[in-house]
Amino acid sequence: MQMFAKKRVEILIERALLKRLTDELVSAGVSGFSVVPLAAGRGQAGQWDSDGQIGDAAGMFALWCIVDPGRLDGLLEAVFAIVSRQVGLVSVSDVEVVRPERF
Amino acid sequence: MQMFAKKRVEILIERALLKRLTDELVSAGVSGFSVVPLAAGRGQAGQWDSDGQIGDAAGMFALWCIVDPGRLDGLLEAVFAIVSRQVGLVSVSDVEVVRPERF
Amino acid sequence: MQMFAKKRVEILIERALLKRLTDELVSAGVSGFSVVPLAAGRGQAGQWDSDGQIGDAAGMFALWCIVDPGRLDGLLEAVFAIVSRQVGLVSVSDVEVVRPERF
Amino acid sequence: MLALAVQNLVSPPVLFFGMGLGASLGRSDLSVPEAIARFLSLYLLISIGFRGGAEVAHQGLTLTLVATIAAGIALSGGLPFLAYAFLRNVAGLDHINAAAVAGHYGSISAVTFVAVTGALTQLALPFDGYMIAVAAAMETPAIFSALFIARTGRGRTEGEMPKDFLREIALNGSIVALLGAFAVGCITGERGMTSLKPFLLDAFAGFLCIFLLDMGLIAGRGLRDGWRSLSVPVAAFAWVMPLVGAALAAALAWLIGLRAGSTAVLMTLGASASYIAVPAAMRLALPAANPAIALTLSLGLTFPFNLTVGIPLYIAAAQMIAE
Amino acid sequence: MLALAVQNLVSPPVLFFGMGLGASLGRSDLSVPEAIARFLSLYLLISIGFRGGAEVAHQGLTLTLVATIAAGIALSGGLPFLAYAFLRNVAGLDHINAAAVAGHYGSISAVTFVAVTGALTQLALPFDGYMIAVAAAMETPAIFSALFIARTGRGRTEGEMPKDFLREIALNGSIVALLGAFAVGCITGERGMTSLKPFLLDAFAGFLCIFLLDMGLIAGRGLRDGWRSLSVPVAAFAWVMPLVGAALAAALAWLIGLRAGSTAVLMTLGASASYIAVPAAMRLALPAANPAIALTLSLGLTFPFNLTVGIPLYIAAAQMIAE
Amino acid sequence: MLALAVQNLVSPPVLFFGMGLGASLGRSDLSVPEAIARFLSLYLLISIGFRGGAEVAHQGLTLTLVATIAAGIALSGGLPFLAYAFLRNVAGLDHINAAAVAGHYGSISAVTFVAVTGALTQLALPFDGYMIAVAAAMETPAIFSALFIARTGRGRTEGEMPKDFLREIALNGSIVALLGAFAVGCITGERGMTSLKPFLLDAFAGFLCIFLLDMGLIAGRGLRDGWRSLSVPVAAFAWVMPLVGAALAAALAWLIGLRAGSTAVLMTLGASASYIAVPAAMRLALPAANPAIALTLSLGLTFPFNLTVGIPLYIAAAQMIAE
Ligand SMILES: Nc1ncnc2c1ncn2[C@@H]1O[C@H](COP(=O)(O)O)[C@@H](O)[C@H]1O
Ligand SMILES: Nc1ncnc2c1ncn2[C@@H]1O[C@H](COP(=O)(O)O)[C@@H](O)[C@H]1O
Ligand SMILES: Nc1ncnc2c1ncn2[C@@H]1O[C@H](COP(=O)(O)O)[C@@H](O)[C@H]1O
Ligand code: NA
Ligand code: NA
Ligand code: NA
Repeated sequence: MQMFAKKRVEILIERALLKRLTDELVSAGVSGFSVVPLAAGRGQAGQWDSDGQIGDAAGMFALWCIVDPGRLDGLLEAVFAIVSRQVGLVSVSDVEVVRPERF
Repeated sequence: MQMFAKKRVEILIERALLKRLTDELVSAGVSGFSVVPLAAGRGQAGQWDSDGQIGDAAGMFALWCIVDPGRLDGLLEAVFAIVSRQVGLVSVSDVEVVRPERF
Repeated sequence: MQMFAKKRVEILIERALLKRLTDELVSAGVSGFSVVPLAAGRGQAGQWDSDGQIGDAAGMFALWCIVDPGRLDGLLEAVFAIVSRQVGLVSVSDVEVVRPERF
Repeated sequence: MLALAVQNLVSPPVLFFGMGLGASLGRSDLSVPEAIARFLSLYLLISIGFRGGAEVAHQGLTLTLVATIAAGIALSGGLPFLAYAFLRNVAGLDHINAAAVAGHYGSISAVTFVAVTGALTQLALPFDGYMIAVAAAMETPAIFSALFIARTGRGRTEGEMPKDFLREIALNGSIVALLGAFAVGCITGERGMTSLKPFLLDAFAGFLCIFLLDMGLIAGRGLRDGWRSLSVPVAAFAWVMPLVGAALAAALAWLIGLRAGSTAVLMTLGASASYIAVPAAMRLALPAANPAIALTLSLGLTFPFNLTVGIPLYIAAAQMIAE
Repeated sequence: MLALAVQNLVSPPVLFFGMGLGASLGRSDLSVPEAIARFLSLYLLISIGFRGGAEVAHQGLTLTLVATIAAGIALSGGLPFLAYAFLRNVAGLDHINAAAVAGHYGSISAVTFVAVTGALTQLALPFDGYMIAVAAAMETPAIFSALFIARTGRGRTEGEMPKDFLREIALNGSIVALLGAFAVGCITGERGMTSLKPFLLDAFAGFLCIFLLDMGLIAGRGLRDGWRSLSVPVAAFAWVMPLVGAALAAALAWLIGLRAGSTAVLMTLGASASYIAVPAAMRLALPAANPAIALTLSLGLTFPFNLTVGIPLYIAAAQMIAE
Repeated sequence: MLALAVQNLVSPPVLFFGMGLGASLGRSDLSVPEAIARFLSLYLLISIGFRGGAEVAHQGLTLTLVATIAAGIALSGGLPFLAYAFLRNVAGLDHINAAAVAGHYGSISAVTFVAVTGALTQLALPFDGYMIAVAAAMETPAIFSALFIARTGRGRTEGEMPKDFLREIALNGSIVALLGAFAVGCITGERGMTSLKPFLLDAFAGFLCIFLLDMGLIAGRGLRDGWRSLSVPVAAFAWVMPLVGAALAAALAWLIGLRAGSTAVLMTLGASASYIAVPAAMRLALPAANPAIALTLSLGLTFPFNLTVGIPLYIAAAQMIAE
């Protein structure tokens, strides 16, 4: 099967900021993304667990989107420009997709 | 540590179709897979959120399986042949594993 | 944007063993990790579903951490040394990050 | 009837639905966790199933039961053809979406069932316990009619019947919960009712309010996102079809000789549209249909219509018919 | 007062809180699933909102309502300035964290509200149903004060007001649930109360216990992880500030002429600190602040303080003031 | 006794268990969300713990309490040796799996405990409130016996005691919830019971039914997937071992001079096998054991056996013994 090279961008983000990030992605023209809830994690701010949380700000999510390599830089700049201080870990990897038309 | 190259296939799929996809994977001889629930997402069909859903068809999942590169084409063809119209985003990436015997 | 190459290690692990794994990672000096709950899966031990489970041992998680390539071998050895018999699927892939200082 | 309509409108469940609708149209971040919504839906099914069974254990099976179930099956299987004709010819929807939507309107909504029984209880209008069995019998025939419609026509290949589809439909979780609880109610009767009353009966109104709050949130979201894809005649369908379904149900009830309460229930079942079980079946069998259309119609337009205008109307009509 | 304090201390909710605290300090793996915690918080808001509304429907609106709401807004808006002054000058916290913590202490904690009303009910000390509306009015002014404080000072750029921020704050899920249920209670009054009593009233104490068990677990974890980052004067703030808030509230209540029960409620609102709605707002508006500081203070120190020592004290004081 | 057995069989909880079993053997997609299952399990533990405590507060501690707890610990610690001998010599299971399964059968099942107390309440046969403390004491000794067995034998290295294992076992969530609620019940006594009765007592039967529905679904799934890996003698163990455990417990109860109700409870505790706490401990300590074997035996075979045949038998026997 013929495959087409794309980039997969993954952003870890707090619940309180998720809406702002997705709004930003939409206005940056990203065609789609998916969000997964984290159950636990550890970082500079220490370790946490979703069952040990309360309130509307609690919780973290991993959002990823598959984009065309040509759009990657624009996307990253848009994301960092807006939520620089709050955005969590951002990582990028290579993936291949079968249907290239939608990205 | 010696590592062995494999492929990681990720398929986004609706709850209503998940069982059909996993049945298909099993009969295509895939040795294992893992499924993660999505909390939210956006695609051609618009934006959604798992808390804003009702019913037995609601919800999306990300299923991934790590397979030997030699089995990749067969797997993709089987998946697309059966659930072509309904299957969501399919992406493939490179991974390395430590114990090669199980794939 | 300038990017820096890192490794993404993903470990599938049962609920009962998660704490032991994270303790191990912390003492191996891993700076951070994230954990996602699996909803379903299939492996050598058969197929399972998070709704069809009971008890404090039930459930599986995917834990991943992004680490510097130089720390990869140490990490893998530490993980396998301690939880060899119980640890699930471990896979490693390449990612790029924007801020290298934290890994 | 107006008094009844007003009283129905200001009952806590309807107000909570309105609260959810308003919150979601105003883009509030209020939400009910998915696991809770699934639990509430299971609870409602078990509660109404169990109460129906206990009622049947109490009354015994009446002679009209078989006739009423047959009428329900006929309604569920027949209404999709009417719905399809309207959607194709009047509303101009395409073949496959018209078939899928038609399937939703033959089937029923358990919460609308609950709402009518609540209104009847408040009015002290008795209805038969076996109506819950009728509701269960009406869940699925519509799915097969929709498939039949989808396959009909020159060269159609849509509407495949996936492997295991029949078993999946018949053993659908909602139906098993409803009929299983009905059976438990039948078997344990009054003794079971005594032990389960605080949970299944007394707490029912509260759980229902939270479920309807969630339904309001979801309906509002559906309307916000989905109204653009609806033409006026398609939207009109969502208010016309319930009246057609209720009228047909009234005729059948009158033929069978049901009493006023049961007539109102059968009318409401005919008028209501599914948004839990049928969407899942349609995704499997008619993947080319756009699920948002049917869901916006049934949950966003028909459900609130029945809740506010429909049910008082059906009760009033049923009282006239059964006199 | 001592008897009251002891009785309060050995009430089931406080004991369940202590059980959670102990379990989590001892690193037990006991936990409450996140979806359940979110449901319980929604349930508590709906229950207290509905009961407040039903109470108002029963009593009618008294003349002092407007004055009390004004007092609540003044407290919520004003207390952050006092809190900031203390945190900066006495406790030596940095500008941005002091502003964020100050925002938490102007706002209120719904569960502390529940605890005081529970204690009043047990003492048969009546309070006004509209106090729930006062609580809702006190949720947000503090957020704006915190933003104002954060922006003040030479060259400050912190404290941006994100797009849509106002709407998000005003339509925050907690407030919508509270006020929505209050409205439903007002409209349906006694009739609504009859149908919802088993769920919203009778089961309340049980749900509250499980919620407080979870709060204890979370507070214990917060203390375990967070106490290292707290200096002694910052921790002292968590016990001093409630007394300041309660004293100011008492003065206002006395001016308005509230009765003893309502005075105790207003004092408790003044004394309590938010840990649900304000943290989310602060993450958006003051991203540079460390959320762990405010949460450890409000949930780990102030909340148990109010639950055990504060409430009996406020009630005793309120009785003296209102005499 | 037959009448009792039949009445037990047609009680709502057992029927809901059967409904779940049937649905899952028929591959229905009915399911209970994981978060709800975890909440229900927490609720059941808190409810039985609290009721036990309130009972003890009411009756005071009797002299036989210490003796009964000692008997419970002896049973929990001793039964695994019998179980291991049977599994190795009669059923031919390998060393490490036999040790793991043995650990499950020394420990207890909280839901089986609930079922026997429910049956006793219906029969108006009183039992002592402190039996809940006995149940808690029986949770863990079996784990250590299983570890001891696993390590025994030439050159064995299995059965490591992981760091922190002791604390993890002792502060296991189930035990903390049970004993914590027991303590709250003891302390608040009748006053606490009054406020919590609607939630913890009245609603209990309903929550139990939904939990058992879920247990049925899970047991059915376990049987479907797991029966292939079970030999006939291993399966026989699941029905023989409860009788052995119950007989030993009966002997001890007779020595202590327990009354009929408490004897039946102790017998049921001896007969029941763990499926919540022990599996987690075994995964940590005996990772080489296959968890599916123990779970299929305890949940798929022993649990329904006790629920249907065992409990009526134990009650009948206890009445004879205590006469
Ligand atoms: N190296 C890492 N790999 C994977 N996830 C990480 C890593 N570092 C941080 N995280 C995740 O990001 C969250 C916030 O990180 P931090 O801002 O460093 O506290 C953590 O709780 C983890 O869930
Ligand atoms: N480019 C993308 N990257 C990541 N996830 C996507 C992307 N496009 C679609 N999705 C996910 O797939 C779902 C269905 O997409 P669609 O069929 O395009 O509506 C969306 O709701 C997202 O969760
Ligand atoms: N090839 C695979 N790809 C993705 N996930 C897998 C794979 N094999 C196993 N898993 C996951 O690991 C779990 C345990 O695997 P096993 O130990 O082989 O039963 C399964 O239930 C799956 O969730
Ligand atoms: Na219908
Ligand atoms: Na305050
Ligand atoms: Na036992």
